[in-house]
Amino acid sequence: MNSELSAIIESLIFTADSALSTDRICDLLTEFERGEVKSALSGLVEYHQGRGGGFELIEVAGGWQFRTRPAFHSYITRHIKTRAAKFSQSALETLAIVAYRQPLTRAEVEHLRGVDCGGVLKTLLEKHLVRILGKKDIPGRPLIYGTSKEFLEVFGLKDLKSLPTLREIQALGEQPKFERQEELQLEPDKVIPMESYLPFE
Amino acid sequence: MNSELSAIIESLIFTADSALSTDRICDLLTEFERGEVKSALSGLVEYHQGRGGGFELIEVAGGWQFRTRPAFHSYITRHIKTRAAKFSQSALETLAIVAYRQPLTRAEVEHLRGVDCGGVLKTLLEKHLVRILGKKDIPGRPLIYGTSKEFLEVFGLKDLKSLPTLREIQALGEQPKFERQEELQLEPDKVIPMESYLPFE
Amino acid sequence: MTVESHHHIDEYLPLLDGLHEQYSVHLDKFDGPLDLLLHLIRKNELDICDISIAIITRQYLDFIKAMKDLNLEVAGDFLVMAATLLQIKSRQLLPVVEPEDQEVDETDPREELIRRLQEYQQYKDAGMLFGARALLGREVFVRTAFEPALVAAQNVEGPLEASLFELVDAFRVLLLKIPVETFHDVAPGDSLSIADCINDILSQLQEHNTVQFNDLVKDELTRERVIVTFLALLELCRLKLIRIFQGSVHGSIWFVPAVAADPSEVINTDEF
Repeated sequence: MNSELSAIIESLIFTADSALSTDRICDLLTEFERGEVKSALSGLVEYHQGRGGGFELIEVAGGWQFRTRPAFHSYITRHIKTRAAKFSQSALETLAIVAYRQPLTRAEVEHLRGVDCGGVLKTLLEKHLVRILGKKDIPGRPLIYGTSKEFLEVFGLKDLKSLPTLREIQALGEQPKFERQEELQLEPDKVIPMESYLPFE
Repeated sequence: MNSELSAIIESLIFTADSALSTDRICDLLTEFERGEVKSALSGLVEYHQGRGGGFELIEVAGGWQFRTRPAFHSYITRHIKTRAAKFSQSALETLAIVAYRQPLTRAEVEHLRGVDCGGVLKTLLEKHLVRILGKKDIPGRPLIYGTSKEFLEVFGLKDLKSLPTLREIQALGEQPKFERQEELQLEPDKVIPMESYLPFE
Repeated sequence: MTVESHHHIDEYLPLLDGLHEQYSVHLDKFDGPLDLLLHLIRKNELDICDISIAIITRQYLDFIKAMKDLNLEVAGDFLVMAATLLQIKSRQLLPVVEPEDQEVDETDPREELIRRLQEYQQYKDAGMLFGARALLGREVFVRTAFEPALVAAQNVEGPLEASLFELVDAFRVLLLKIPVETFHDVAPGDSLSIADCINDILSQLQEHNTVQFNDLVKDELTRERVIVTFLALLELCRLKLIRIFQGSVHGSIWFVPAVAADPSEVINTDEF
């Protein structure tokens, strides 16, 4: 591993104000081969994971970003005002529907939820978690919605494919029928193979 | 060296928006001795200096801060100078007017915004988001503006017809009273074990 | 089982208590009729695939009645579901009159509702999973400090970034500040508008230097489309944005942009 290159990449990611994609890093560092950059990146991820520091290198929203380890949030919030990351149940539900069913229209969201969703959609648009993709080619040309890059960032997802499939979610729901209400605990050892992650069946 | 404490201190310094003084760190971490904190800090400085990464822990302005190593500034500025910028409010407003009211002249844009728009229009022309469609056949023959193909690309639009109309956005806001709801409050002291943080991995 | 016991309004009072103090009513934790139904199914320990419509319907109606008794506004969506439940219930009650008739009513009238409930349950669970993640700004944080050496470095040639919603919203906010009469609606209604058509033509002229009239209408050769397209062309011509040519009498009409837009040239000469 080229350690000079690793250090340069670290400095780039460290100072960027949002996740930096591999493509972008390669564009900036034209003097290095793409292969070199990629192997330096995976070396860095491993290194930061292994050292057990206060932050780690995470792949999120199609890019790389240093993020604090969740275990320390109670210390961090002692001096940082938490950005409004409060979600109502209906906001989360609507977001889930948009995430799994995108691209879709408001009417489709409302059919699935059985309730008017204009207000929730507007809030999600304002929070930049949902975005307008365009208009559907059907009478009335309704707006179509999808999730945004911010959605991936906020929920710490590498890409949409890393969402669990609906089938997996259903399987979770079928286990404890009545106790499931409050906290959905997942077995930590349940490893789902990457290939099965296609959420859009 | 208490490595848990070191990691906590790292996460605090990492997330602080300015240099964090030793006193401040001690105030935040009342469960640790001042001596422990100090030795953890000097341990961290040494560690980051020794590892030769892209950034190090520096004491500046009476506090601690992670800073990139000066040797890498030329790489970092490459990124800063060419990254995507957010639209300024005036650029966004002007672009919105051009998009929704095209074809129109500068005077018409200024009438709507109530301020001089020459500079903003020029910037938008230079960024190729707005283009000149022709000249209006009135005294002075003012230029007529419209949006460009690049505009459609930036906003991911198939064509101008796919622009959402105001009516559509306003319709979202007209929510029935019952849909306005409270945010789901999280108990502040609810500590979730590490494993449940990443439910999908 | 207590399901057959009477469901007096008192049973719901604790649940609804305090709600009516809020100026806007949200049915406690129920995010719509499907959510309420799921709650009732769970409460009665019913199998979602084999719900007793009789029990569920009664409890659902009791609930709505309790809301009304408390002078709470019941959302239309909840009433629609009440009607659906009653319809299913009545279909179940109807005797199968002629058994030898084709098996028209073979399907379970609950089927559609069960399918919706199951699907809704999935998204509800997915939403819970989303909410249980380590969220940026809640459990996970990124760096916020900017290095002084870099603050000075300004973005000069980079692209701009904004979302469509921001664009519309900027326009919406702007319009709020402006007296109404200044505005004509560019795209009224859903029918063919000249404004849309002008935009269409402008888009096409960005990609091609010349466009034929026939190409504009070939996808939708209706009287309305031809007239509107023609009017749009006249308007564009009046604005001197295009030049129209016709090869011969009754020949094809084609047009080109009136100005080959090279902004740098024009900007310096007049406006700025």
